[in-house]
Amino acid sequence: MSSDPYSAEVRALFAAAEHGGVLDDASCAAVEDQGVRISLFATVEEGIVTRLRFQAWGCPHVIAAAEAFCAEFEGCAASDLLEFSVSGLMQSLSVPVEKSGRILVLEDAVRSLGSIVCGASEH
Amino acid sequence: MSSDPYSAEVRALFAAAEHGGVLDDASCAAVEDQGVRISLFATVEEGIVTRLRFQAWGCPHVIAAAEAFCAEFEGCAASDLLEFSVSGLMQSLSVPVEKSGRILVLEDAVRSLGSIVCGASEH
Amino acid sequence: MTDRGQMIYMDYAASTPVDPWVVEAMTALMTADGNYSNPSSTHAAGRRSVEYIAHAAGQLASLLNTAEDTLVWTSGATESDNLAILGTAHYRRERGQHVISMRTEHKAVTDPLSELERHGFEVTWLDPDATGLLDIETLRAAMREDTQLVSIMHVNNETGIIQDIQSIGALCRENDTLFHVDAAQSCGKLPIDLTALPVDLMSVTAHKMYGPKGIGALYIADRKGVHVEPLLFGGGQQRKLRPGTLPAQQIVGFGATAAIAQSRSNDDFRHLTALRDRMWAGIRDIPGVTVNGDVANGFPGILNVSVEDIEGESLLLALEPLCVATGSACSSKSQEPSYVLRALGRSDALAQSAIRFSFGRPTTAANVDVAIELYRNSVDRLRRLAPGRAA
Amino acid sequence: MTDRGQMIYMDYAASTPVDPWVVEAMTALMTADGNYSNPSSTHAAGRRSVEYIAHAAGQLASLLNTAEDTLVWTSGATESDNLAILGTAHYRRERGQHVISMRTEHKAVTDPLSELERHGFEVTWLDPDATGLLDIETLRAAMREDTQLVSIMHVNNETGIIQDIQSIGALCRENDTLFHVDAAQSCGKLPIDLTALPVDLMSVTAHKMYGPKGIGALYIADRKGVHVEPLLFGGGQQRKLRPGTLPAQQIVGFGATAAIAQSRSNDDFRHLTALRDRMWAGIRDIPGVTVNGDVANGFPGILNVSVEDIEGESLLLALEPLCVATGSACSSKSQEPSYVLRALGRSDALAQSAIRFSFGRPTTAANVDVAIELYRNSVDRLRRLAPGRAA
Ligand SMILES: Cc1ncc(COP(=O)(O)O)c(C=O)c1O
Ligand SMILES: Cc1ncc(COP(=O)(O)O)c(C=O)c1O
Repeated sequence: MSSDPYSAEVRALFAAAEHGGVLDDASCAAVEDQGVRISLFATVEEGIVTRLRFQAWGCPHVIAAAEAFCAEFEGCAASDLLEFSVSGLMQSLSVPVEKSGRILVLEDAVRSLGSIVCGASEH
Repeated sequence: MSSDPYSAEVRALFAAAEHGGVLDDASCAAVEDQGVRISLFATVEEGIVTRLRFQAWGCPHVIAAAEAFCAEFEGCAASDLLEFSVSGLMQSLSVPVEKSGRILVLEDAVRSLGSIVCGASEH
Repeated sequence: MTDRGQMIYMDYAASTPVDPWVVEAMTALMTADGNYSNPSSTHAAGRRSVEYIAHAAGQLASLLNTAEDTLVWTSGATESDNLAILGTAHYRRERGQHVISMRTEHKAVTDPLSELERHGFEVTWLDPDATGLLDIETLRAAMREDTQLVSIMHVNNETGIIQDIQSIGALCRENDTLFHVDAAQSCGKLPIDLTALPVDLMSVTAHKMYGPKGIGALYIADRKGVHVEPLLFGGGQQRKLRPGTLPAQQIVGFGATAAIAQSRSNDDFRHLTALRDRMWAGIRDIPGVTVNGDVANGFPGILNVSVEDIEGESLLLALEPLCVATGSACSSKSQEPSYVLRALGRSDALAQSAIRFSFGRPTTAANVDVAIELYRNSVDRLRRLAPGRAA
Repeated sequence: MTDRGQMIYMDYAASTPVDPWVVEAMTALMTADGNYSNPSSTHAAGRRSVEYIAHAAGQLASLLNTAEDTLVWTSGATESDNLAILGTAHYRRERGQHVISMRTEHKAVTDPLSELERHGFEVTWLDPDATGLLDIETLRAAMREDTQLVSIMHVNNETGIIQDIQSIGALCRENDTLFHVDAAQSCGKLPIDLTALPVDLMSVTAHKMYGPKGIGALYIADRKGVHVEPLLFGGGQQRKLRPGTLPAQQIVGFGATAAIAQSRSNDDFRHLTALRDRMWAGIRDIPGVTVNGDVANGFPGILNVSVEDIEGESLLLALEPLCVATGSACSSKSQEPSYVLRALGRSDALAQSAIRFSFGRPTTAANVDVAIELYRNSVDRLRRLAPGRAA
């Protein structure tokens, strides 16, 4: 039984946050809710998300989740963003229940990003 | 401040109790009160108390006081016994107030012994 | 007399030395390179304290065969008894305001019960038989619809008598009455299986079992209707049942104490039995000597004997450098004869001559032999010093 | 991060390591050749324990310039606060059922006061000024005929603000109102002269001043009308005010702690002032940084800073391996912003970014320099990671 509120994975993602930052000339979705602010930036080529970046204001779980999302979804199909659900991350990062509301803000941001990039590619 | 309920003097008197015992062919006074029993034995020659012995059932202060009395009054005038007061012993042995009633039993015994030996010598 | 070098300590029922391993575990939690952090802190150092405390809870829980979260840390058995009794009584006030206990309980139980009486509760004080044992039929007869709590100790601190808490608890369950057990004297010494026992609340303390003073615990069964209201209010520690910064070094000390007890209690029991039997064999032939309790069935760490026509305080002094108790340590400052022994039917005179020898891990057969000799000589000497009854 | 070797502990307001001399004094009272006897026992070993305890009482009494018999040993400041507040309130119920305190008090004071409210008492909760200080005129205006007790802490555990207990006490005396002071954070650190101060009840605890956890004391002035009713009932120890076997090793530890504090507190104060000033000089130019409290007049062991537009929990994690607190240790498990900082008028956002750096004897200037760098870098990094407000 560990009393550490952060798993080793959360600690690593938070500490590195390699995808933190902005992308110029990219699609961007921003959501603010539950005291959390998340902006996501994506470049898409031929239906594939080539680069992802995030900015986030929130607790370590929010930042770690945003980082985990970016790391995982670079290289995936843009349409996958529309289906994104945080439930996998909630588990793999052992997010405590009382924080689930905040993590759902990431889901909103990703889906909103998905609509933007998919909508854009439809044109 | 010492929390020892017994002074060094009480301890020494209680441990030795050299005058504990009985005297045959002697005057004897016995008193029982306050849950304490004291018997005193005296031999008197020409108005002088030559030997004193005690028996006592009681707390260490009672036994120490009886011993101190015997040690002090061997060699004194028999008439001194009639004036005996425990107040000196109460002080020198640091008897706690709640025990003063018990020590007064010794005073009764000594005075009673005094009347006996003085009455006897008057004959 | 006052030279400690010569002292022979035979008052383990009052308190015990702390096992050196326990001292080591405690020291490690105090010094600058240790884990002195406040367990309420969220940072890494605080979390480490939490883990140490959880480990200790596991050790005590294992000794008592219960789950860790049934244990609340307190400052000792006195506080545990108060929390159990006052805390339950108020919580279950609606259930009834009748409580049953015994006249032979420790002050840490009788005093909070008297406090309840002052607040309108009714307490039935049961008398034991001549050995100190509670007859289960006496308890059954006292049980009422409105009896909300029964508080009976496991091992009596003066006589060592062991109550049948299994049967008492079973009777309480029949009546939907909570059952509190003061196990200050038995924890770590007799087998206690809280998963099997019908006990709802149990008080334990470390300093009677080779642990530090000032740390205890209250077991609160995880069972519907079992709950206590807190006596202290504050930072919310321990699910608000008992707030205050958790004294990590004390708790870790108690945990280590429990772990050692678990592995040693069988050996301890054999050791104590041999000592108690040796002591009793060495003095039982003294005219007028009687046991307070029951040598055959009592806890062997305690041998309480009275002797006719001997003044207790003088006997105690004559026994020096033996450190033993008259009555219980807690009431021994008063000159009154023990209320526990009076409840066993002893006369004032016999009760006030009582000496409690209590043995421990460090006690040797040689210590016992010295005690036997001192006791025999002291009784002999004081008898010779005493005037005949008809003097 | 979880490697303790790297930790930099800056949470001395939550708890402190125990001074090695204190550990030594405690160890001597625990082991088999020590004085482990129950101080309630009348034999030589018990009397020796009593003497050790009396010596320790003398040490703490000397630190506070009071008489030994004004001190009651407890399990810590939480219990002392409860005993002071619940114990007096009930004793003085006839005098009036109005109590005055502040919103910035520790939970160990606010929670027993809330308990009083549940039992029909009325509590006036005063607000401080923006630095945390109580304006004496605010208190005067709240005073009533039926105000029986005022409870105001000495040094605030979150901000380090020092209340003017001399003036507050004087006002209480005018009104025949008792004055309780929670001095958990100031005892052994600021001069406290109980012979001169108009204080009736004072709570202290050892573990904030390099002593063991789980031992505290309550000062009860030897003055007409000052009395507490006990919360625990039992063996009659401590004039029945707080029964239970006296935890000799804990008490002796507290005594030694007090003696060391008395000789060191001036040096400590200078040391802490230098560290606090160095820390503040190193971070004060960060845009949006503000002090919670008052650097000029606060206790220098504590520096509490908020910073605009930073999420507190992420800041705390980014600061590792620095061990610091957000809000108070006691409430830091909840995610709510500190009620103390809210009472100072801080917004939720500012309050939740607050970090309490607290320094101690072992803290070095080099530790502070690392803390400065970590704080600057962390704020910088989290700001770069955050989206603009209008994003
Ligand atoms: C049976 C019993 N209950 C309670 C206590 C009180 O325990 P503590 O000293 O831990 O408060 C004791 C010992 O003093 C005891 O023997
Ligand atoms: C001001 C104040 N009062 C009371 C307490 C509680 O003290 P203890 O942990 O000794 O119960 C603390 C610390 O936790 C404190 O800082």
